[in-house]
Amino acid sequence: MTKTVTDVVCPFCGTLCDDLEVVVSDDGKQLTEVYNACVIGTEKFLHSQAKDRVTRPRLRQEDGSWKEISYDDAAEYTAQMLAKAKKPLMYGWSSTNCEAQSVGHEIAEMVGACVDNTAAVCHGTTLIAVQDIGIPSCTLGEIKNRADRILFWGCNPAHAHPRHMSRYSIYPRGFFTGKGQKSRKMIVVDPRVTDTAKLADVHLQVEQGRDYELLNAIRVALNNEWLPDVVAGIPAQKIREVADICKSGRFGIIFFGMGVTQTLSKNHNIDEAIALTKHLNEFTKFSIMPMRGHYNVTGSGEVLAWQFGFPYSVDLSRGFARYNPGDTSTIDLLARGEVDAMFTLGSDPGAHFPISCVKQIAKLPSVCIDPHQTPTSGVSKLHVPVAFCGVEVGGNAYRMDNVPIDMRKVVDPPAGMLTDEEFLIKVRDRVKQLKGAA
Amino acid sequence: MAEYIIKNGHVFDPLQGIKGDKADVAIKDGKIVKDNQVSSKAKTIDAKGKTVMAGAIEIHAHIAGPKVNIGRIYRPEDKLFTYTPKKGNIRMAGGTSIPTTFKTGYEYAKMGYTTAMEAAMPPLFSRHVHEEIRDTPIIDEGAFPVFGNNWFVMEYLKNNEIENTSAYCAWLLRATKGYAIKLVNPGGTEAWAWGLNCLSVNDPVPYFDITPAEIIKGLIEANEYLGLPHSIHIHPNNLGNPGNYTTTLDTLKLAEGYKAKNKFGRDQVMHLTHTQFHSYGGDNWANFESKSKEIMDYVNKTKNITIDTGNVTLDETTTMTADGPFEHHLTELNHLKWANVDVELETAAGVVPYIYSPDIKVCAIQWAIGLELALMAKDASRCFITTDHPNAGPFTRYPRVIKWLMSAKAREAQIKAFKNSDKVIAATHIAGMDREISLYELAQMTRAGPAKSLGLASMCGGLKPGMDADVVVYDFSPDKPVANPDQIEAAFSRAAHVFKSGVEVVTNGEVVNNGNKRTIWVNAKVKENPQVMRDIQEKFLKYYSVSQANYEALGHHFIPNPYAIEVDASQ
Amino acid sequence: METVTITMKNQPALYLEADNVAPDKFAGKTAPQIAELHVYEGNTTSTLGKYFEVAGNAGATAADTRIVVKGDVKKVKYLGMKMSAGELVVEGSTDLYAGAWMSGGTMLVKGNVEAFAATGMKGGELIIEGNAGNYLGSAYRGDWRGVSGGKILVKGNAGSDVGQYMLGGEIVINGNADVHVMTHAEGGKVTIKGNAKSKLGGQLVDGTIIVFGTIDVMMPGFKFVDNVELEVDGTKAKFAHFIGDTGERHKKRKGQLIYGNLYKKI
Amino acid sequence: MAAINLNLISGRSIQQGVAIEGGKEKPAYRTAAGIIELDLSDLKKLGAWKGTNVRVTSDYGNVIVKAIETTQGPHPGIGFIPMGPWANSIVNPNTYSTGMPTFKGTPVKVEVAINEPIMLGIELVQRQCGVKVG
Repeated sequence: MTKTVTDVVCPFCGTLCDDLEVVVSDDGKQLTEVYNACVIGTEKFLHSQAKDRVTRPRLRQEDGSWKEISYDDAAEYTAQMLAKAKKPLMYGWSSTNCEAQSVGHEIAEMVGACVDNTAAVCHGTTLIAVQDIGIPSCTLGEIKNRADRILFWGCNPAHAHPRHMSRYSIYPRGFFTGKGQKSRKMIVVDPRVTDTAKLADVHLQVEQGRDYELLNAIRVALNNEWLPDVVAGIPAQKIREVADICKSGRFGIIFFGMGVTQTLSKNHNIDEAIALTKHLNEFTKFSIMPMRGHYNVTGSGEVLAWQFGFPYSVDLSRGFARYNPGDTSTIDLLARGEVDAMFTLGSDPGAHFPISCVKQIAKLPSVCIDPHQTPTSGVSKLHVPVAFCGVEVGGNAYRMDNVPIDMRKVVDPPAGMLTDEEFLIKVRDRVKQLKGAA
Repeated sequence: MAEYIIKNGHVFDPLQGIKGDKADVAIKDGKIVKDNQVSSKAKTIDAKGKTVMAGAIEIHAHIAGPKVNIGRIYRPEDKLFTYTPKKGNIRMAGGTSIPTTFKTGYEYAKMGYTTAMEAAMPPLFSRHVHEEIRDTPIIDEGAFPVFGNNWFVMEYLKNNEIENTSAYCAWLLRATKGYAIKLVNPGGTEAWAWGLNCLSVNDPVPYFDITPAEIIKGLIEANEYLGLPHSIHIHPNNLGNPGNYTTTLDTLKLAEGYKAKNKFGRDQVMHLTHTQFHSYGGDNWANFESKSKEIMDYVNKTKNITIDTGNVTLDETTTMTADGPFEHHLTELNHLKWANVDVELETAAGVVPYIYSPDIKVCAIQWAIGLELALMAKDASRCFITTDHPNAGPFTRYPRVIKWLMSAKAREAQIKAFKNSDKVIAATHIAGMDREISLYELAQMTRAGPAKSLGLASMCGGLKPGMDADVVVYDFSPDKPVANPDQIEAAFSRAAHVFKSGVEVVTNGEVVNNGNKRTIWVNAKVKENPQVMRDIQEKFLKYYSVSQANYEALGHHFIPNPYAIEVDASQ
Repeated sequence: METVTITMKNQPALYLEADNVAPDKFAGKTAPQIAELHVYEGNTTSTLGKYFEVAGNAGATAADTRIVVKGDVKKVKYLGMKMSAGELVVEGSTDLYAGAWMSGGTMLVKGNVEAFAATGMKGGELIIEGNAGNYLGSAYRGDWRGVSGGKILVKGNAGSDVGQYMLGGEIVINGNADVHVMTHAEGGKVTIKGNAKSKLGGQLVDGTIIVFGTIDVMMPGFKFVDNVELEVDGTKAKFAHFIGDTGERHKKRKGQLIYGNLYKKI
Repeated sequence: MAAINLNLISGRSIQQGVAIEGGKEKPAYRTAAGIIELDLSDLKKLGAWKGTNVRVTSDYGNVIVKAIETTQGPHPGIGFIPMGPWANSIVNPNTYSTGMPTFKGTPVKVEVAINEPIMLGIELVQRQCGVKVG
């Protein structure tokens, strides 16, 4: 016999779909089928059932082999490492729930750590731009119900957020958008003819690295000023057309992704895109939203912000919080040799950082907390496997539009496995003793 | 739990009519008890020559939730060089106009505040609001979900369906663990979804075929149908614009003829918030002037209304409101960074930094209006002090506002310091006002009054035996003349002792305990209403971006220590 | 003027935060007292004397105090932070935040500085004989009130983001500058005697950029007005004059829109 | 041997997404992300068959990946390696003091390396970091 769990929240990307149905065995120990999820989400749920899963902490030995240890020993090792370090880095936090993040922050505060999430290599530059110029945005339901102008700039939801277009942005029929896709004009800006671009009414194949200039040019067009014949590979006439399409809508939105946050100009690309959005509000209603990657990177930013005042790259080393990407940001901390211990949870820097930074991690005392085997666990001294958040334990997560959704547990983790939060509580309590706090 | 007896202080408790008499206050098991009910082990606090009051109550502040947090996220400069380090169990705390949650709890406590209401909770984000409330130590908190631009409310009220509106309100209060019915720019924020606004109570709301006046009256009726502890809590249309006092009077007049129906001892049917922002004359920024008198004349004679002030504190701050169109208007004026969040089917919010400079005439006039409102109030128990934190200034400036209210000399010094002193005097009434708020009136404005307005008067805001032991001792002697008004500010900035539910949380102005905070919410029962349940289901299926099953704020993570106030409107 | 010389003797394992190394902090103190000032290595607080040899007493005031920093201080941050008067000489290269938030006095770095030098500067003079890192003379994150006064001279090259949100003051770079110059600025002047890359003057509201060398790619929001003769730092030459950013909002003066200016030597 | 110069970008692909959830220790991850997507015209310039192993070299390192024809083109002059250890062996780590490496827009040289093996994801990182594996 089986039972079906409904309204399940998908712990893959920032779209945080919450309409999944998951079939589990009657005893709640096995997960057999997943409905409504994209292929990636489905794989995430199913992979939790892998037979070859690592289920106990492992410590790297002198000869390079792993030795299985208990969670208590793993907590002891982690607490000792953090308490001894002068400037430990606690990185990740994007593939876990807000409950675990909160406990992690208590530890970070006690040991004087730098705390950073995956925005560091994702939408960190967006946050810098937001700090410089603000962000007029909305929830995804507003897009579904009202938006008739949709721009995807430097993002490829067909690949990275597979259900975004069907749930929120292009296809759904909302309150004021009864004709679904026909109610909307879709513009894609990307140097490649992506699978998203192929669906667009207009594709601007921008010269790679010149988004800032192109965004600026659209604003110049809004002001009816002179433009060079071609900007970023796009003819001026085309730029003016796009400006007119945007102006003529009733409710527009710019979605943007790594194509602009990781490209030359970085925060400035976003800054100018936000300036363009603000500018368009002189003509009609316009919003802008980052396509956040990890399902709870947004939540990490929220919790960090209400607890410490900054959304990522927070340096607590001096007993108070400081923030300045370029100084307190993970990539720079590693590249500059600023930290002396590396703690990773809910992310895989080993796979997603430039190799020079990964080499730095490999040199440091390091702990990696991750349900998977990853390049990070592969270069860390201690690997602590934990329950899959959003599958084997619930907890709060924030969608890309900052809407919090409480995730559901659908199946038990393998016997004896801890969750992120449970493991962190062990570490916290031990650090408290080591630091002599009451 | 420890017992205390606070001896020989000058007690100010409007609830019991105590006006500074020397009396002892005893605390046992988290409650106030008669002074013969504590044992000999009770710890004695010597309050001789000091002022003793109940814990103060914040009736309107933006301290938790998505717009507060976007403020934190997008203003790193608000934290620069302002942090207090971690100390033992007391967490590190930072931020000026938008402090971190820890700092929020600590700063309120240090000033003697023990209860606070988050003024605008977007229902879809209630889980976020509650996570922040959980992380705000010491103070009891509730949150007001916003209803004034809600699609359900507008559709029901278009047909004058009060019972359905009430059933929906009760459902939403339960789903969001909310405390009261809040309206922000009714209808205007929905219009903002199309870049428009409703500037008068009679402007039609685009598409919904309803006016702000109809929304306001309908929600008053629903509120009294349910018999909620608080009345509707309204931020009216046309905030911040010259000449808006007429819109404010039009809004207030909508309450005429309604009578409060509840079991909580509340008398008003409408609470008008941050009245300062709604008391403007003139028709442009050049002839901008105070209309505090016109507003207060009406408020003074109308018993079924309470107000709070929204005092401008002359600081750099961060404005934030569910009045989306207003924040857009503001960023067009000052060109500072603008955040906006439109929330599907429900509301919106905007955030813009603002500097209230004493060198700018309009800011100085705003400062005067806020103080005039309080100084003109005939009944101090219906006019409460707020800064609409952080909109008119950070709540941490309450001691300074108190100084200005209690000392004509302090006001005079500030008026003199304005760059455009003469023009400010000409556009306001402040210069001629010699009233000085007494400590008893202060206790009405910050304790007994807000407690009664919120329907919490049996629980807090007073020192009657049986009430929660929220007690403050200020190092301020009512006997001695105040040589320097700054003494007032100093005394109310850092209380000598603060007890929250019987736990000493502040000693000599320093936080010593993280307390045991509660989340207060209202559980209103109504008759089963299948139509409303069907409507809710349909809206979630068609228009919301989350499923109904994932909407409610539930469980230990969000509300670890709930305090539900039960209301039964099912009969 | 009294001179205090501090010489690095024990290198930090990580980086050292030395925000107390400024004439304002040294003023009125003897060498032993100065050695007791706090410095920070990660979460560990210790004293200046643990890392530096301190010689000489400070003057009574900041203005009477001259600090000379010797030895390898490449891993020392915040030298000269918030200094308001006096002199600070760094004999070699130093790390982040050199002269950040300084409001007066003179700071001379004989080597290079890393990023965020002169962040939020209000006055005084910062001279860098080597190269400057990124964000030279820019605003702190989120602050729209950037450098409002003072003078910065870089004899070598500068990194990206020179003068973001600049309101006043002057920056001269004898070498080249990387991308983004005076983004969002509303005043002040940046002179680049070498070459510039691209993205100059993006979102410029007001202020002046002068480039002697080449510009790889111009922003579309800059339009050519005319050729003008200018004298810059004693050099008289012909410059092409552009105004911008035409995509950005601009203030009006006497009914006329006021643009930022970009001059490129012909 | 022919070599071509390209502008490298990295980013997500749905195959890479599925593979990271399926296990980064598995060969499927290599199949999904140990590749470089090239425009047909660039493949021709390189003189390589589809599916040939190539060495991609930048100022920051080099890596062996499989050259395949892009399905999201044309994009002549641009090479695309899905985000992961292969791309990260060669991307530009310069953050311009923003905290963000320049993951997109690294100049690279691509040359045929028909006999060189493509490493598994975890192995590739461990090798470069000199991690001793038991």
